[in-house]
Amino acid sequence: MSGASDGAEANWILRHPALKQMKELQVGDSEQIHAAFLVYMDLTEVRRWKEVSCVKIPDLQAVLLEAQEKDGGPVHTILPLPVHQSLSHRSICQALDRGFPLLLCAVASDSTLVYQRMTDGLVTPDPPVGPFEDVGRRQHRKRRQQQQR
Amino acid sequence: MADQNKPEGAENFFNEILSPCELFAARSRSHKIPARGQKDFYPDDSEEQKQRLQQSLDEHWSLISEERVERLGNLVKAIWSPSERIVELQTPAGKFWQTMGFSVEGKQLLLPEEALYLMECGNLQVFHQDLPLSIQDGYEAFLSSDSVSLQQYQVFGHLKRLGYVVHRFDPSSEPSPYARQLNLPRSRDRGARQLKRKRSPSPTPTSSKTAAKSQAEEMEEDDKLPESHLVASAAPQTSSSGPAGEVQARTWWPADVPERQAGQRSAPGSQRWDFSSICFPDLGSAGRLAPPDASLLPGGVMPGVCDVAPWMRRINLRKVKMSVKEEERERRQRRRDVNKDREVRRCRNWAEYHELLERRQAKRQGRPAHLWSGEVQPLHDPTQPISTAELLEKISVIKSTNLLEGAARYQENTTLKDEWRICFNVYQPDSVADFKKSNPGKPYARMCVCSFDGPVPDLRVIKQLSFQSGDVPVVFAAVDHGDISFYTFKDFQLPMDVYP
Amino acid sequence: MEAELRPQEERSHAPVVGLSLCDSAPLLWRLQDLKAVRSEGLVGALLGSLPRTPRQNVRLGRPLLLLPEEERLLAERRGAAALPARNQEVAGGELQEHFAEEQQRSFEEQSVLALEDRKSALVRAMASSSGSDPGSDEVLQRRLLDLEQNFSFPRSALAVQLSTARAGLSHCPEARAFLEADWPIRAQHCPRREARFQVFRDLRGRGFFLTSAGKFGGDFLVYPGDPLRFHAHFIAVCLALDESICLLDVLCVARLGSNVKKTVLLCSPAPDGPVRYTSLRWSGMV
Amino acid sequence: MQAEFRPPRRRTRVYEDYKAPLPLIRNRQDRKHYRGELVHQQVLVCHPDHIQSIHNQGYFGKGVLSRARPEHSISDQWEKHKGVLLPVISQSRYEELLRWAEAELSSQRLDEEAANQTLLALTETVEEEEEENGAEEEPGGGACVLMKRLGAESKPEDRNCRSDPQNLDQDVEPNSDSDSETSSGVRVPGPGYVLVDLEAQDGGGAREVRRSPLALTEYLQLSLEEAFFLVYSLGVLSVYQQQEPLSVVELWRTFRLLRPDFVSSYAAYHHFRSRGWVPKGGGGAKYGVDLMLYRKGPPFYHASYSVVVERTGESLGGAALRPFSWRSLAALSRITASVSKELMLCYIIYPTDLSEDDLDSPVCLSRLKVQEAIVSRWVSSRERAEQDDI
Repeated sequence: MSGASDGAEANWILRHPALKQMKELQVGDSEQIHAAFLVYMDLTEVRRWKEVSCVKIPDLQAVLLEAQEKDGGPVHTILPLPVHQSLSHRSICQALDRGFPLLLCAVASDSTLVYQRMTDGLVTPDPPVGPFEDVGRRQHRKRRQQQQR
Repeated sequence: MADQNKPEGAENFFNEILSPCELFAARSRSHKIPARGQKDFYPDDSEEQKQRLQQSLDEHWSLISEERVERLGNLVKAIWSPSERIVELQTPAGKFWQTMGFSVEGKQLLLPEEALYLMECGNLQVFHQDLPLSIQDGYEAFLSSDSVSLQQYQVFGHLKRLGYVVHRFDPSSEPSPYARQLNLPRSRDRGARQLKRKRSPSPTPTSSKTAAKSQAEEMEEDDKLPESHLVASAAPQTSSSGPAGEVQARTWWPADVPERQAGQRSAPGSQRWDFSSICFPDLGSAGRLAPPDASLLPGGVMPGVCDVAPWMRRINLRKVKMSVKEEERERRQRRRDVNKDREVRRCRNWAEYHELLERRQAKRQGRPAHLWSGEVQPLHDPTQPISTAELLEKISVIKSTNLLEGAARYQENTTLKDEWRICFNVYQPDSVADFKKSNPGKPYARMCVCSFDGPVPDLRVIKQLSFQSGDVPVVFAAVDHGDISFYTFKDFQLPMDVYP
Repeated sequence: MEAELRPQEERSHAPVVGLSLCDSAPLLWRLQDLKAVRSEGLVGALLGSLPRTPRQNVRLGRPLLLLPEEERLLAERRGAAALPARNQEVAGGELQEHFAEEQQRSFEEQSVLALEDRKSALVRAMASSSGSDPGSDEVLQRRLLDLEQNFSFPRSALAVQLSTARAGLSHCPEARAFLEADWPIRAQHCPRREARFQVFRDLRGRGFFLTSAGKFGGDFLVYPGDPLRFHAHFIAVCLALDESICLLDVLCVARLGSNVKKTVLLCSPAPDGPVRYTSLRWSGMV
Repeated sequence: MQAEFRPPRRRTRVYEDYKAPLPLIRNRQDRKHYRGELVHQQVLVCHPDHIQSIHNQGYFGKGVLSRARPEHSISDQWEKHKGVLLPVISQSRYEELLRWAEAELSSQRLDEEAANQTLLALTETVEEEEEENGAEEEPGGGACVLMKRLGAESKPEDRNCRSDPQNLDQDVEPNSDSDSETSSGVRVPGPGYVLVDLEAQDGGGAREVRRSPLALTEYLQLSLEEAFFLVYSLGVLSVYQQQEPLSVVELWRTFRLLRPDFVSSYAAYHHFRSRGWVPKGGGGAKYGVDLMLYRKGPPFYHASYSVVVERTGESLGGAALRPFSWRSLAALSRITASVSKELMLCYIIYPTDLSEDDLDSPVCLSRLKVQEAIVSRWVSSRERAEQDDI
């Protein structure tokens, strides 16, 4: 195998312009930047979102992304965070204060991404589709499950 | 602000008392609960929604406002004794007696939570100073944090309403873990103990005083068991050894034994045998063993010198026969003189020698040096073919433990906070028909009642409570205001799963 | 959708709500108090067996347990008073005598009612069985007389009330005076409690109904109207703005929210401003 | 009280063969050793063969450009061109790649002319022979075939949840030495060949073979626990930091610095692996837990357990990694049950006499103990209605 010659310099992640831009923002530690980059790649390469770019905001030590799901669509802010980090409601609010809908993206250690939509204020959930199941039927279903056990 | 309230307040206070006419009418009221209708998703301020809300509210209030009205003949009369925190029946008990209550000296008694539940069910009328107690009186008088708390009663009531038999848990009435380990039958004098247990004013030992007491009881029992066991096993020997068997049976135990045992009792932690500290005599090295100290032996026994030589003769001392291959290898190893190796001779110390060996090993096998030359090397050498099962065995370096391991030690060394107490034994509803209070059998589960705002049990709590509970699951009932959620934390060992 | 917050000056017009402490939990017993509290949009939790069908858990009855936030809001808005615990020792035999008299009077009245009941039953029975028999009226009169002379109402048939609330104050005359005192707000020092209260008050002020949401991993379930008629829309999670939260916990409750079709709300009271709300919803991006 | 073992649920449809439980060498001649890079505190495996071996034997890691299996491709559309399968990309996409390459070159502070020249060289249509050479040289050729087959076999849920059509193949151009440097000594983005769909003026769909200006090959990212397991327990992986391979202890120390709770999380991971199960950390994030446990591997079985790792001292005290409240436990238990998994607490117990020095080497693992416990809801009643299910 090619071994040592196959070094880090050949790694396209390190040579990717987007990563360089992120580093130039000088916010976040290298882990957060890597997380942001993975999210960037997911949005551009896998999900084919448009106008993906990285931004920073004062007071928040993290690289944020900005993107549109479709050409000319509404702009989203994306906050990528390594999953074992903790966060505060204040940092979410700071990202939200940019005025765009926010996606929090948890980045697991193996690069798994979990997106979570966040909106300022109270957003009423969509009403359930179809009529509600009434209590009687639900009980019936439960009983049936119990019998099967 | 209060002035306007006065007349109104006075009136309102009386209006929850039913008139004789209302009482009479209540005899024929329905026992059905109206079904709840479909809920809406959005409020839209429509007349229709308002109407439906009003209807639901009316229904709700009519249900909530209903007072309990019972025929005097169907009510069991009882008296509350605040000093003993107990309720004594005055008229014959009803069907509930099969699963609740206990008798002492001919008196039929109910625990406060049982009495309160029966009051709520309309089975019992409790009097204090010749006046009937309202349900509110019952809650306020019977429930308190140092006996049965409101949350414990919520759990009790919840389970009772579902038909479970619920009894207070008392550690002293459970077989000790030692007895459980020996698989001994449950104590013979159960009935008597039952009474003792039930009479204690606050069997849910939330006060430290009772906790200490029950622990002492447990200890006492632990001490007794091994002792009675030893006597039992010694008995046949002595009786066969001569006509003076009875006398000899006593002399098996030197006079200082009771003292020794008393000392043992005072020292916590020595109540159980510590097998790891028992020394065995060395029988192998010497051909002859000196006679034991006569003072340690029972009277009438003549110790002699023990000659182990005949036994030694029976031990197989023949040389192990090796295969040709094995012999060859042995010879080769002896022949090869490491000291003649030039590289080895260049080594100035052991560290360098080891390094050299590492280097050679790595070179031979093409293994990367950075992994194989350090102080810590991989658990497995990938150049060595190995089956999956063997590999898993090899890398299983972290020991698995179980909840009972060492739990006895924690039990002795640390006492749990009051919030971690098993409160109730619970028996399944379908067992009610042949349920016997005197011999309830193994509970279906045991309840530990927790406040939702309080802590979640940590490993120590889980270990201690499961040790205490034995093979009966401990259920944590977390009370979140009106809601009760039940959780179990069960011991588990993930099975080994091997694929080729 | 719901009555607005009452202005402070109106507070004195609303009747005081009587709280009874049981094992330090605030319980409401009197129907009027339950209704008054509900009219304020406070739901509480019913704990007791329902008199009508006590052996089930689907619908429960009095007492009503208040959340600490409900208790505090109530005290702020309209005044609540603690009812004293029942006096353990009652002096004299007056009350006992009174009780015995009342029961005797009830017995007499009920026997009259019972007799009336039997009589009308008899009349009904006669009327239906022998429609136009000319002699029947006479027979009826005789039977009625017979019934009246021989009727005895057994003591065991007496219907008695097992009062839910401490009734009539007859056992505790001083309770009424106590009701007039202000119920002191119990100490709520812990910052978490404070955040919960600020959020509770704000959401209630917006017309929402709230109940405890422990089993959904949050602080409050938030309903757009009375929970009797509406499903909860939100699971409110209260936390201080700078409180550090584990990202996994956020993911967990958010995932649960999407499973039960409710929006998870992160709620943080700002030190000198409105409560900050953030809605968490499923992204649909898997 | 022992929790009952619930048999794992097999997936109804399985689209691949089971290769091996772990990336072990089957015979003495096969002296393969895998390589990972520590980049931004993450471990990446870059070589396509390594990626396939490590992922397909034990399901380690996740493709950085894929949802699970490393199968991302530069294009959804592939076409056979002179006997070689090549990805088809649009001209605009090609230009985007070109812009990146330009940015890359300019950041190397070349003078403009040199940069332009390099760029020009890149954009030229590839000569036929060169193209063929390229295809022959392609070291990942074997992998290419393999990848194609795997792509077709991948799970149906993956197919459903993504909007774009199923990948047919994978861009398998690795950066070999000779290609990554031009004669001028300037490092240019990796080669690879693409079929550019030219947006010709006349509307004709002409296609041209070009060098790919920036080869975005799929990398496999390993979690720290996975990487350490491959290094320490199996001895099959080396992790390089800036071209220097790390020893076992160096790696251990590095990971402990990166993640303060690494000892506990690794101990749990190692324990489950040593029992023959497949733990996946990334999947856990979806349910708010540390690990999901699979029998055999995600393609064959649904996850059986959601695992929360907790650390405790032998005297059973100490600060919790994740302080539970009844509230958070209720949410976890509810969500776990609703996806038909069981909630497992995995306590890592540290002996009292374990010092900070001891923790500085993975040898300390043998002194830890592990306690598993299953948390479940006890259902008090059949009739107990969930009053607010929806």
